[in-house]
Amino acid sequence: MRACINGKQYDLPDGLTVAELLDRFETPRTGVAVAKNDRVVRGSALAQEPVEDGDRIEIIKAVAGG
Amino acid sequence: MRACINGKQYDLPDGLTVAELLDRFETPRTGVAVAKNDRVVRGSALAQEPVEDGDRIEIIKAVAGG
Amino acid sequence: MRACINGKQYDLPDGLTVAELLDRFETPRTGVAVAKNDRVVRGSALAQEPVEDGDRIEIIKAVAGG
Amino acid sequence: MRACINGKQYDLPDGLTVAELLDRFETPRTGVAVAKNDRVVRGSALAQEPVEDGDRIEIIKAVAGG
Amino acid sequence: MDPLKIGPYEIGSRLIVGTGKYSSPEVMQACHAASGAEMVTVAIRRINLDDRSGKTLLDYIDRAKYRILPNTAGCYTAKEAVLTAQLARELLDTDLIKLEVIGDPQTLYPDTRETIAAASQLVKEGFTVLPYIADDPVACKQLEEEGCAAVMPLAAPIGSGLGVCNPYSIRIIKERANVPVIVDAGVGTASDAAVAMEIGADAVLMNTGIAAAADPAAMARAMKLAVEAGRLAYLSGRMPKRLYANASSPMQDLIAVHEP
Amino acid sequence: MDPLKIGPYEIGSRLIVGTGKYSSPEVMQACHAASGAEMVTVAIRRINLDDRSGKTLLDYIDRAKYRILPNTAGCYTAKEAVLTAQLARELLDTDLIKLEVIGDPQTLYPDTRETIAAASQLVKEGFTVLPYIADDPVACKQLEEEGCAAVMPLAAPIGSGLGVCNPYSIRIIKERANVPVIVDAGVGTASDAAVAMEIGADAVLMNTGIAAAADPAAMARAMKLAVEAGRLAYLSGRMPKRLYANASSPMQDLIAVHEP
Amino acid sequence: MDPLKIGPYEIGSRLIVGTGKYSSPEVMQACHAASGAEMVTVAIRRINLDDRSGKTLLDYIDRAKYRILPNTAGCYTAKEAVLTAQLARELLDTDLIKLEVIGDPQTLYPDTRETIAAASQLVKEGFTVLPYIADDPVACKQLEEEGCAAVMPLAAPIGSGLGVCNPYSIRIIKERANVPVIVDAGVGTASDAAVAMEIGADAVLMNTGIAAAADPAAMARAMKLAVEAGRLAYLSGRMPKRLYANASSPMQDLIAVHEP
Amino acid sequence: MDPLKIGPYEIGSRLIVGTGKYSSPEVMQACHAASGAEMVTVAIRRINLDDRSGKTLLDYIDRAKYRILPNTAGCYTAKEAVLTAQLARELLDTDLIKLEVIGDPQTLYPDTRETIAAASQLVKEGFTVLPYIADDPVACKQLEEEGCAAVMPLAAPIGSGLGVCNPYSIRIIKERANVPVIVDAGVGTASDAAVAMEIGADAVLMNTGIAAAADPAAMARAMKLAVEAGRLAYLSGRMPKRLYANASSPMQDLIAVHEP
Repeated sequence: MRACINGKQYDLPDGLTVAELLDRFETPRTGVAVAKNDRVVRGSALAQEPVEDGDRIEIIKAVAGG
Repeated sequence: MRACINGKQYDLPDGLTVAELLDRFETPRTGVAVAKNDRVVRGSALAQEPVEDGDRIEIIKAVAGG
Repeated sequence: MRACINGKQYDLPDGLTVAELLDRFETPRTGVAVAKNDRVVRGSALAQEPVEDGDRIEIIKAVAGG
Repeated sequence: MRACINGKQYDLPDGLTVAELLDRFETPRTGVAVAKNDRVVRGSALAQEPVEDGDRIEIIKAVAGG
Repeated sequence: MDPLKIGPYEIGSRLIVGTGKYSSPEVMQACHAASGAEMVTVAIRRINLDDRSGKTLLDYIDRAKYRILPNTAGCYTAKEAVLTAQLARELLDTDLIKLEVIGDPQTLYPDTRETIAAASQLVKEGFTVLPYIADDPVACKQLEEEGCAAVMPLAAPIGSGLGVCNPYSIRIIKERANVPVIVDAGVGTASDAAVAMEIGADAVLMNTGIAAAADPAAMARAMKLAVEAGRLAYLSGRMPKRLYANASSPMQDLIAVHEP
Repeated sequence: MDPLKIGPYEIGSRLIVGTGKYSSPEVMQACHAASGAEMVTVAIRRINLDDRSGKTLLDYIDRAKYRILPNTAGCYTAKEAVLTAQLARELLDTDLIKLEVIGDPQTLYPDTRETIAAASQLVKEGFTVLPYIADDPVACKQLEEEGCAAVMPLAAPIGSGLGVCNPYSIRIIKERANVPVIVDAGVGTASDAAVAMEIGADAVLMNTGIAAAADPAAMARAMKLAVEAGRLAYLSGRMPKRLYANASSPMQDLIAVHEP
Repeated sequence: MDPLKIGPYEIGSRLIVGTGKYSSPEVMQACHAASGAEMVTVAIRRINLDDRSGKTLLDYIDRAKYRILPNTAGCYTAKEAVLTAQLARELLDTDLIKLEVIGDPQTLYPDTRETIAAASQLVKEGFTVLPYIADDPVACKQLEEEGCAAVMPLAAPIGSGLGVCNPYSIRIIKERANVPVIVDAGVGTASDAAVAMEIGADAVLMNTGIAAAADPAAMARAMKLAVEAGRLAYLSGRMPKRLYANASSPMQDLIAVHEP
Repeated sequence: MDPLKIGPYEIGSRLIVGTGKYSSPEVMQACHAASGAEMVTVAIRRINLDDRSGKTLLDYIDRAKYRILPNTAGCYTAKEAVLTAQLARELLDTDLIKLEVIGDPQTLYPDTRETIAAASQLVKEGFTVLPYIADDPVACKQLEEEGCAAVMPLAAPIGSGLGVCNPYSIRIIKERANVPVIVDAGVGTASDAAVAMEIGADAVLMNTGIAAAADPAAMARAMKLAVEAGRLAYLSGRMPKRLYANASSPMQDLIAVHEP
């Protein structure tokens, strides 16, 4: 299945959770937040939230700004 | 029947046209424009346009302004 | 003899020194300075400096200012 | 004899008048004014005014300025 | 002065004046004449049903000389402004409208959202829309994109006479605009108008600055001259500024005097 | 415009212009014509003894149209300025003199002491003295007391184009002066001239503001209009300033729409 | 300095600073310390999926000392801003949000309509909303009515360093506001911050003014002192202005000298 | 703050304050303490021969904490000023003198000629002369050449509170001076002091700005902070100004939302 992560298309195995997705990208759990299809995924729900074909996932962090 | 003319309620005879309404108030035909229920009544239509119970009529002119 | 002290004429006994003049007006020695005829009289010289007829004496202090 | 004309030393024949000096330099009579040793020489006096050894002559005109 | 094109219209004067606050219609007429304006604003209000008085404002405006720009002054919502504009068009037979949708009576600043909504609607209905707006480059650009024929940022609050309070914002608006920028409101004296034009404004619209002067007709002429002066200066390309002096007379060939 | 009296002289235009820094005499003439000025300044310099060239500056100034105001630009001492003035009088047959005694070449600010000393001497010799001076109310008053026919405080350094850097000092000078106050130096664009006149200046003298513009003749006309605009605005009595708005259209008798 | 209440929060310093544009995190930390700020802004951006680098911005901010104010910088629509705010809340566990919805990349002026729409939504969702907005009294009042905890009008374009371009509009906004007015954007040097506070601003938010100084940490301290100075001056009730002088030393009892 | 050297003296604070116009000596003391000043001015006047009252001004000034700067305020001639300075030296045992020779009582502007003449004389007599002078670069340079230890151009008329009316002239004076430039007179609020220091002034001298505030002690502290802020900002090298915006948050890596 294909999903759009931070604006880029990725081919991914089926049945993936958001938590597993973060692991795939070696992304730390802390210091990031995730939205799926324009809705925030709470940290507590990352392990349950499935990634499905066509999903749009945003993984963000805090950066320097004014 | 009752109609609201420039924000005031008036008791009026039935079957009145807007043109007749203007005459009642001795209002000149030129130099004024009329709206009925938030829609402009063209000058050419004044004689046909009926005034009905509950109508809101606005009769306006140009005044000094910036 | 007459002398002008701070802009006012005074009749004074002859043979007066500036020091004696200050005493006459019960003016403290400290916190004031004196000029005679547009020249400063040093504190050390007050007791010797004569006041003579027609002298112009200025006795000044520090006051609030910007 | 030597005279200083507009800041430069010149060797000149004796008995020269200012008028003759102007001619020497082919300077028009009109549109100029002359000072000798910090004093203006009136136009009417140019033909009489002698140029003598050590004189400082200024010959000026109007130029563009603000 | 080079004429100004506003939508399909062309006016020879870059000064647009109001009809409000004059001590008499005759004084207004004298000011209009002295201002050299070719476009004058009027407001739209209910007639007084009990009043049979004769002459009206329009009797004092020679429409052969002056193009009338009706306004929607006093409207707080897009809906009020749109109906006012429609009535003005019916009354005056013009598609020109000075769109004014205010947000409160103390500042008379525009309500940006309602102004843009009304502009969008009026453009669709074929009006030539001149919106009064804050000195906000984004709002001005959005009004341009809605199809307005010009944008009219304020120099200062209406009737304040404070002049161009923020020359930077007006300059940014002008540099980015593809429609005429008409500085509207806040001009108090002639130099204010000149400053607005030198920044690049295409025209200036004013009312109180003239009407509230001690001698309105003289001030009207002053404003005419100031707008022309500012426009010309803008087109002339002013000298660069410098901190230190630069002599206008030559510094050489000076006479010398003998040191005493 | 109401004429200006300077000592025994009266001029119809309140704009006085220079003759310096023009790309050609023809450009200068075009600017003089466009400015409407009736008085123009010239400098006094040594002739070049080796140069036989024909035309001189005066050939480009119609003295029937323009009154010539010679200056003492470049002088650093009263003595130099006095002799320069005397030569100017002999050359141009005028007792008018723009007295300029500078203190240094970077700022071209006047030397107040030398200026007052020279003014005192020149007045005694019957000159009509117009001194260039700092925007210093005391120095201006002293020059008036020495008998100067006008005082000419600077708006900004000569040739800087910064405009009226200190409107307060110019206003104080004007309020206390019994002779004309002519703002001299620093005017860079039309609104600067209008501002100076609105403060109450009786005239403006400029050179670089016109000569260094991209289109000098157009700027000359802009300056003419700006001086007239500023003068008229000053005489007209401007509206009072206020922080909050004041509607120019009536706030009553507005139409109502039905709330959806 | 008297503390500032923003919604449920209270901060001891009236200077809020950014985290952007520093040459290094260490310089940023030094500036934060020198500024005395208790609230710092951060932006929200996508992580780089290919980058495994270690330390992140948050590692350089001691959250015991500094309350974090996430922003929605870069968003062009209410929808983007709302989701960014929701992600920020999830990430940083704060309901504080600096709402920034811009209209174009050149001026970075806010889009008033989108800003108000986003504010309305975020307030409903329980955020403490601090919107960046134009110096528009009506827009500020509307944001207050939507329930924003403060309004943050710009002093000048973001990163311009022009200072308070329009003190009148900021003053009007403050006089009418019932929530804190925080001047955001455009402060370039210390006096700009003092001016903003003297007009009555409750706080100042800045980033480039500090980060782009030659010595950022020294400027951070200058800004701290200037904000305190301006606040104190505002509370102290400044002397009235007057055109003429008023001696600070007595004018009587002066000595006399003999006229020579 | 970096100390300031004035002739042989060094002071730790760049704010010099007056002793005039306070409601009571106690208020004055509180303001002196809050200002952090190390130098205070006093005037010299005749004693009242009929008055035996006890305490004098000096009883309220701890000379271990504050260096006294006597002034010649009120003098109209060099001769008066020189004798006043000589008396001050005798009275206070200091060679410091704030030289003030005024030209008229309405503007309290200095008389440049008399000021320079007095400065020349006092320097010869070994005084450390700090002259109050107009914002005139030539006069300031002449006073420096006469041997003054500093120059003190006015920001605005004494007691006017108008702030720095002409930042250009002060900047020119500073750029050309080889002695400290102390802005004297006219500072009305904290930002005025910060502006003066940012232009490059080495110190600020004020009296009415503090004494005439509603809360003088609070304003004294505001002035202290503002002078420090302005000095630091001057030393820090402010960011360059620009007309357009410059984002402080990154413009890439923004999240995307699905267009509805």
